[in-house]
Amino acid sequence: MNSLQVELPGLNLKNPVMPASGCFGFGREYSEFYDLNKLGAIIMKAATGEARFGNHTPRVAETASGMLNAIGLQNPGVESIIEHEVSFLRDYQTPVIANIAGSSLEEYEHVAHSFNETDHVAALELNISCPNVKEGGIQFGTDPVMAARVTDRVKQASNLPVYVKLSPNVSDITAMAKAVESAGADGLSMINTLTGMQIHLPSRKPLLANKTGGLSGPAIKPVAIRMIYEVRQHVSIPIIGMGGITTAEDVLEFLLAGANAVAIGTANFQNPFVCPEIIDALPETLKRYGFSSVQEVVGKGILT
Amino acid sequence: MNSLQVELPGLNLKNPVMPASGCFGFGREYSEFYDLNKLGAIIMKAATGEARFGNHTPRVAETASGMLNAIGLQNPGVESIIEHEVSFLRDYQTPVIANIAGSSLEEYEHVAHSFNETDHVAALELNISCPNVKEGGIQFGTDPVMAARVTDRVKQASNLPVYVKLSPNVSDITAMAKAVESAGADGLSMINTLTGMQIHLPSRKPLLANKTGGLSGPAIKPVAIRMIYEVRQHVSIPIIGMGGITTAEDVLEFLLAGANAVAIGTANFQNPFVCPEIIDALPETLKRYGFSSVQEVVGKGILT
Amino acid sequence: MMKKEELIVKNSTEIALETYEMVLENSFISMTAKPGQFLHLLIHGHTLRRPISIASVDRDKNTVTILFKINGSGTKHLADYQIGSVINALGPAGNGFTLEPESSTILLIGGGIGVPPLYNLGKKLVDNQKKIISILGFQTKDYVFYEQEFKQLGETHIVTNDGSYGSQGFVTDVIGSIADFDTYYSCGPLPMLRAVSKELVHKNGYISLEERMGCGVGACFACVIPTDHNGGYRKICKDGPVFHHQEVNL
Amino acid sequence: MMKKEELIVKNSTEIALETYEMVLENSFISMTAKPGQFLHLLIHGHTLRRPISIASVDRDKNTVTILFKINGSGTKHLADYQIGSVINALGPAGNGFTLEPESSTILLIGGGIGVPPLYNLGKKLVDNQKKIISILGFQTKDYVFYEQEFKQLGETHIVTNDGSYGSQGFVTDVIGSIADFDTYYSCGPLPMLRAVSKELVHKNGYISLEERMGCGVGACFACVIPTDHNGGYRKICKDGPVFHHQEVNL
Ligand SMILES: Cc1cc2nc3c(=O)[nH]c(=O)nc-3n(C[C@H](O)[C@H](O)[C@H](O)COP(=O)(O)OP(=O)(O)OC[C@H]3O[C@@H](n4cnc5c(N)ncnc54)[C@H](O)[C@@H]3O)c2cc1C
Ligand SMILES: Cc1cc2nc3c(=O)[nH]c(=O)nc-3n(C[C@H](O)[C@H](O)[C@H](O)COP(=O)(O)OP(=O)(O)OC[C@H]3O[C@@H](n4cnc5c(N)ncnc54)[C@H](O)[C@@H]3O)c2cc1C
Ligand SMILES: Cc1cc2nc3c(=O)[nH]c(=O)nc-3n(C[C@H](O)[C@H](O)[C@H](O)COP(=O)(O)O)c2cc1C
Ligand SMILES: Cc1cc2nc3c(=O)[nH]c(=O)nc-3n(C[C@H](O)[C@H](O)[C@H](O)COP(=O)(O)O)c2cc1C
Ligand code: FES
Ligand code: FES
Repeated sequence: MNSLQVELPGLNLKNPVMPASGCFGFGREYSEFYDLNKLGAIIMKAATGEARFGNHTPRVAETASGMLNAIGLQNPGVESIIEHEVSFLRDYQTPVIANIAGSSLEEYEHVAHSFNETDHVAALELNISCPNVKEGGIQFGTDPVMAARVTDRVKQASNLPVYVKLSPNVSDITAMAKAVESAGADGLSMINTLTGMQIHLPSRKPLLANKTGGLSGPAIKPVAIRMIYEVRQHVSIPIIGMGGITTAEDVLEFLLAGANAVAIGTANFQNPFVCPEIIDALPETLKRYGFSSVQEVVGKGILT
Repeated sequence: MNSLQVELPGLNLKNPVMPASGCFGFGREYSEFYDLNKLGAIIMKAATGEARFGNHTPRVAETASGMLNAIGLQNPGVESIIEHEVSFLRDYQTPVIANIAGSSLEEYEHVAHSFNETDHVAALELNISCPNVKEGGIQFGTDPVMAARVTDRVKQASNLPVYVKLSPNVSDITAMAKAVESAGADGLSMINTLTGMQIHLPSRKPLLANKTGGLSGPAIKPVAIRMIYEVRQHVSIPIIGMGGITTAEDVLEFLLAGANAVAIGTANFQNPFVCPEIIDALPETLKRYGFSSVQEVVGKGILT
Repeated sequence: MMKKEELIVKNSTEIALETYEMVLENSFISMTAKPGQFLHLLIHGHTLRRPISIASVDRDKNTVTILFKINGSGTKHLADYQIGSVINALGPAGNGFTLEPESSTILLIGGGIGVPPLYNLGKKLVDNQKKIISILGFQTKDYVFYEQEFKQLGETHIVTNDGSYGSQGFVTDVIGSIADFDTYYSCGPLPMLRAVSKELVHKNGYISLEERMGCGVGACFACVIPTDHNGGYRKICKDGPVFHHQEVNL
Repeated sequence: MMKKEELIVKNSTEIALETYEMVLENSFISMTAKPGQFLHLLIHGHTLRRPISIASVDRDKNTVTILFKINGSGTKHLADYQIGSVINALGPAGNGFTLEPESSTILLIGGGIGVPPLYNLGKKLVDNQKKIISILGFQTKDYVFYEQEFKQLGETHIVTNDGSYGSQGFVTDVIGSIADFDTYYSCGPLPMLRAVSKELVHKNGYISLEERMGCGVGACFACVIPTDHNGGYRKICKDGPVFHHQEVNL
């Protein structure tokens, strides 16, 4: 077995590295830089039931070692994604993970169900950092009961493994992880962005049109590592780790904390080649720290 | 009136800038660099009922645009602080704020009450990011009911204004703020550190002896701004803002978000003169962005 | 096709207040860049790259020139780069200006730091035997740059907001006085572009837009501009930065 | 007294594998630094300063020399600093070595990057007419540095972990063979200091300690070391880095 190989529910990965949702579109743009077959998997941008335009601009701001984004789930809708984007990605030997979002339980169900129709999506990543507009904006992502409910409904609507993507904006990440595990999640994806804001001094108002945005990049890595380390000790389903990864050493840190694979978001913007470069650096990095396979590293950093 | 002057419960500040708790000891070390009379106020390191040694070392780690610390409330105990430290600070015309911590309601009460004895402490900053060891480690800082209870007890034990220092590690910061306001808090201090972790690759274990630590510095500024902006719209008590401030522009950003004054922590380590330098730069910075006083800026960034 | 390239700083000069001209050497970029395209520059210590237009190209020397104004921390650091430094860039990025072979007189309308891409375009159009008229607006005299360069391309009008140089006012105040032209190209701050495209609504014209960017390659949806009121949109980094004025909804 | 000072890099040389010698110019630091004190260096792009010992002082040239090993990102960046660069430092920091006027023969025991402060001390002791014996331990031959410099101070024993240079083993393997001495001074990795202070428990001696630091001035309590089992402690940055071996609990 290849030292980088990772087996997860529904995903046979040649290596543990995949671009994170929303930071790689549907792969087309980066396919002009390198062969997408290099990647462990591809996580597509969020799909919703209908096309969405998203928030007004400005949608991004730079912060110290990070960035804020408030794209607002812009996407062409699940039908169009299946027709135009999944069909494009079908030409690659790289598993595709569909990130799904919605404003109601019904929308989540609908999107999840729609992906049953295509045979080139290997798993779903359930983005629960959205407010449930039908039920008065209660966050799916911060209430364990709501999170379990949406997980359960999506599991029933879909025949694909479901990775629930946890929001870090919670008092108790372990409670969230346990709730979705009990509801049938096949895996976890963590972490999504921390809610933040920047105020633009010359105009004296929040820089992002949406006021708040999601903080990502190296700035949040310590929070991601802490949450994965904590959750790993209380759930048994696999974790796709993310939050500020820019190097192969960072990948090792996530694996040591208990992640089984990793996703890379913001770093793609600085360096479009970051994913293949990290993949190339991994074997040597594993060796330098005394490991012979990715598999071997997972959770080794946990002191008990 | 001086353009930098700020009036807060119990605090008549010549300027809005004070060193943050735990990042300035009890002022002695920095008094060798500059005259402490320059400062708006001084927030002392946390005081507990008895002397505490704190955590094992390593206690700090560097992160991207930030740092982790797990000092563990090391301090000589409230009696010794009053005798040796407050007496030293009495020689300055700068209000002193005592940061108080504890592992039980009784300890908080005791520490708060002890500061009644000295006439050179102008206010208390109530650090609720500690677990209540007596009640099984439940966090005072993440449960609004517990936070309100400790606030109420401290208010009763003390004749000083109480600023409650909120932890950002919560799902709903506004609920926390409202709970302590209802319980009688005179002001808020926000934010404390985000819980984070770093894993040391060569040793394959968490770098900090305490495993987790508090993330501070520019990395967390967007989270602090967001929380202050949010809370400002739901409480009427003043806010001392902090989290990643390194420049006078940052101070303006906090004021625009709704802070009435600010505290500076991690930046002191990079530049021991950061507080006086920011104070000196403030008048010109206010002017550059069209303001004539600190007072005038507070909350001006809030879009309603 | 866009690539990730290293460019060497050959020269850097402050040519107007807070405004720098920087010559960068890279053969791939200089051989392939078209007017209106930009470089997405990695500036040390910054999470996000900075988009800066290509202001001119010298294929003999394998160089491109950029002109930038200090706007914040990134451009400030860029101004500190010394000769010999290496800058990483994605480029040439975006689509560039559509040339209209039928047009014979061209109006260029630039505002402030929107002027640079028009210079590259103007040079190309002169090579193509077009007649060029330029209107360039700046805040004040101190910010005026490239007046001589544009004068060499053709008739050039300078306006400043405060009248400290050229005529006083906005570029739109001059447009009315321009003898007939076939196509216009404009780049500058959004309010200027709005005014220009309103004033010239019945003309054929192209505008180059700015927006805060994430990826710069079309993957993150940071830089969209609506095309209608029904959710239609274009990405400035990939579909733009140049659009036909009727294509987008300013 | 410690100050915040700017030091100018006058020279930087790789003197052993991953080990750099850097000469820094600053008159206040060079005039006031005592053996055992350190500089708390601000390295561009880093939140926390890096503590590095002062390895020697040249008061005529207003310079101090530091020796450092690439250990992580900070020291890596430091090695990239060019001649003429300016480095901000707090210093001279800490208390330095206590000199014992009564002692006539002194044993210096250094391990790896703990060697530098002992050189500054050794020079001072030689000036004070003391007899110096040095034992210096390194990982391998490639890491050995300052052998000649120490030989000029007196008898010098080199040990390497793998025996690739000098004798094979640890510094403690040599201590037994040293003829009598009055006081020892030691600096190096914690396990070495533990072994040395155990071996020499009945001797008079001082050790210099390392710990991850926040402020470097005594304000943050990051760098404490216990003095007993009852909560007593010292701060390495302010009360140390040098302690009498009986003062702290390793
Ligand atoms: C296609 C395109 C071409 C451009 N060409 C030029 C040029 O030739 N010369 C020139 O001086 N400027 C040009 N700009 C504007 C230039 O990108 C910004 O001035 C620059 O990014 C500001 O960075 P900063 O770090 O100095 O400012 P900061 O405000 O510190 O930047 C913070 C963030 O905001 C973004 N940002 C801030 N202002 C702008 C803006 N106006 N447009 C886009 N992003 C912004 C930055 O990229 C960065 O991500 C162009 C912009 C675009 C989109
Ligand atoms: C009083 C004192 C004197 C020292 N003198 C020297 C010297 O003369 N030459 C030399 O090469 N080294 C010396 N060190 C060790 C040196 O400080 C570290 O090697 C250096 O800080 C590592 O920084 P880095 O960025 O390369 O490593 P990183 O691991 O990337 O640093 C991350 C953080 O950990 C801290 N850190 C890491 N290792 C150490 C360590 N061993 N001691 C203290 N902090 C550490 C850094 O300061 C930084 O805050 C001394 C340490 C102390 C406390
Ligand atoms: C511009 C941008 C857009 C994003 N869009 C999505 C999204 O559509 N769905 C989602 O689950 N996460 C989204 N994320 C979050 C990332 O997938 C990732 O969880 C987060 O950015 C942390 O990783 P990073 O620090 O490597 O970027 C987005 C992040 C960014 C920066
Ligand atoms: C080393 C260190 C020690 C701290 N100790 C305390 C403390 O004792 N009590 C407290 O309320 N906050 C403590 N804090 C938190 C700071 O007061 C401040 O809230 C936080 O660091 C955010 O501000 P900054 O980013 O400017 O550092 C400490 C922070 C640091 C870095
Ligand atoms: S900047 Fe990412 S799509 Fe344009
Ligand atoms: S480093 Fe802060 S007390 Fe020593």
